[in-house]
Amino acid sequence: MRTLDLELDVYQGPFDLLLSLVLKEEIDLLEVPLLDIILAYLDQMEAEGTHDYWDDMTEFLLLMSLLVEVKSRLLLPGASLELDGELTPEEARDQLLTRLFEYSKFKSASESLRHLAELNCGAIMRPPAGDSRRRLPPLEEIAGSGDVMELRDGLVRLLDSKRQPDAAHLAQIKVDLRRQISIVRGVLARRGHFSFDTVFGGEEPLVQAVSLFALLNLLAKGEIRVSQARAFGDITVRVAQDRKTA
Amino acid sequence: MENPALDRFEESQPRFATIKKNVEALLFASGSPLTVQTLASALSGSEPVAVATIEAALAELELEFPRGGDRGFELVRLAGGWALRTSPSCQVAVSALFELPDDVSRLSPAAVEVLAIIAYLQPASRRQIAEIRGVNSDSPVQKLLERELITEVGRAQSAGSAVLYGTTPRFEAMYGLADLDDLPGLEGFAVTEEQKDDLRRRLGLLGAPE
Amino acid sequence: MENPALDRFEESQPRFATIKKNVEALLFASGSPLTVQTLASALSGSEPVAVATIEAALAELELEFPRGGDRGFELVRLAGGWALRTSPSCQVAVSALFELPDDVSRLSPAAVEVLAIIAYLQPASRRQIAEIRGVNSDSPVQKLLERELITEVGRAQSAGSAVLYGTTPRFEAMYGLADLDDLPGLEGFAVTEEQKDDLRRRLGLLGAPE
Repeated sequence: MRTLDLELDVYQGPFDLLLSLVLKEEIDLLEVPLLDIILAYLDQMEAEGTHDYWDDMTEFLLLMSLLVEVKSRLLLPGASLELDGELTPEEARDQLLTRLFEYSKFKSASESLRHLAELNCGAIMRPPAGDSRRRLPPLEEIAGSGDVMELRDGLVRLLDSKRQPDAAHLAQIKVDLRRQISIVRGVLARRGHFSFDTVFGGEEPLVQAVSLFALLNLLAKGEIRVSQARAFGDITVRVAQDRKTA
Repeated sequence: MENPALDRFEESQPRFATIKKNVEALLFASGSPLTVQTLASALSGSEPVAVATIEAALAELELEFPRGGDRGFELVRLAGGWALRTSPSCQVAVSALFELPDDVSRLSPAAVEVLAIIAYLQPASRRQIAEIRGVNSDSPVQKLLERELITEVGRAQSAGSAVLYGTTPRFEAMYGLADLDDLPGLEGFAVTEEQKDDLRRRLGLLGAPE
Repeated sequence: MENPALDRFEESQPRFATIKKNVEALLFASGSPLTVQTLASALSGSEPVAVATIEAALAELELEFPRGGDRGFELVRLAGGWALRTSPSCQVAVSALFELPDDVSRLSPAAVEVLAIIAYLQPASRRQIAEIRGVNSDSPVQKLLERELITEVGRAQSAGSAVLYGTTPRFEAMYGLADLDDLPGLEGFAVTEEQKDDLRRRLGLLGAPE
């Protein structure tokens, strides 16, 4: 059934994957079965079974949701597709492209670095003659050369950064897909079925997106069935029939 | 003493030959690249040796041991200094007896990507790197730190004061760069307008040509 | 094919040049004498290289880098093998090079940070330093040890008995301090033992008092 045979572990990240798909493989986005990519990625992660891998997934999920968005605009021209987030679809698309162009530049630069290194890696220098080791500058030469305020400022800066919670990581929201999967399983174990909006409707958009991927994962495993009465409507999630009887 | 200038010239010739010989010996004896200043101060005994003289000696030696020449070793500008090193064309024989310390093949493609980003943007934070690559890059950054190809060069002024990274002289040596200006220009790697349009079209962002 | 011997000779010329180049590279790279056998086996890939060929290459190299010649280094038979070494006439310059003070350049920002932590909080372990800085700090610690600005002052009592570091008299001289109490106060913190513990607590290195 799967038409796309992707060796995902060779890709260095989502942009690498996207570049290869769209540029090198010459695939038109309309023809890329996104679900296959996502499922292949999920299978891959399952096989790896590592913790870090889930962390790295956040960006992949974001990228894929952007792609889904872009693609659905193509498939449903004229459909109103306001995203919950602060970005308009056009802005999201432009941002994606800008990042893709930027990434591609460094990707080529790294290939050229690799080539440079190959030209140079075969050469070695002699070990330093004898057992001579450079000596330290005499004490007189360095006496008073350091600025003690530099030391003080260094520590004060560290104290400051300890006091204010580091905000740097907040911009990169991390959502644990496994956690969402276990939430879905937990709710199903208790109730047998649930409404996506009821359980996840109040969450952040990103958490909602990851919950959606959790559904896809469980769907792929045959654990659940989902139904959606109308496009963009609520999703009903049920335990798969054969599981229930088993 | 009829022509003191000529006298001094003739006297200076053996002196230049001696300096050149000594520069050669120093480059041979040192295990790492030497700057012109270091060479000059090592050779300045009772009488100072001018940097220009060292440079003239290096220019002659560069002709005798050219990069990619017929000798088993070559003189190269590396990491802000000068070094004698084995010719890369002798790699097979050299690796039979000695360990090549900077086996680039051991760097993952991810690590080289991160290294390229840091080399061109330095100083750069982990956050910046992750943004460009679209994926968390802590593990390749750690690898590069361990191999001393990058180092901390400061902290961002902004809140959180993220650590900023830059490349090391070891990086320059590994990639055979005289200095950072030796890196091929980043503009050269930019996606062309044509490729951009192609990309846009493939992503369905441009209508099909009417 | 009138003279097959000549043919073979001409064909063998580039091969001999390559072998000689590689012998030169190996002698250059080695810090100790190499025997003819070692050279021959290092150069024998798919095709074995005869000891006689190696000896012929060495004989030519001996003419190019003769003992007591005009070059900065010379080829000598030493301890049953062959070695390139600096010319004894360059001894003064070579020993001057290694007498030159090692790197008087400024400390890196990372090293300054580590030094500040050790100076104010000593004794401190690598682990504690890494925790405060939020990043592995082995490389700056190593640099500071090499510069003799910090030194091991003991071992932690706790499990793992980590090495603890403190500053040296050289550190005090470099920063013009009469003693450690001379360190400037930190926003209201002086450096008494009590205040130091308070600092450690703020930095998360000590549990809160019960």
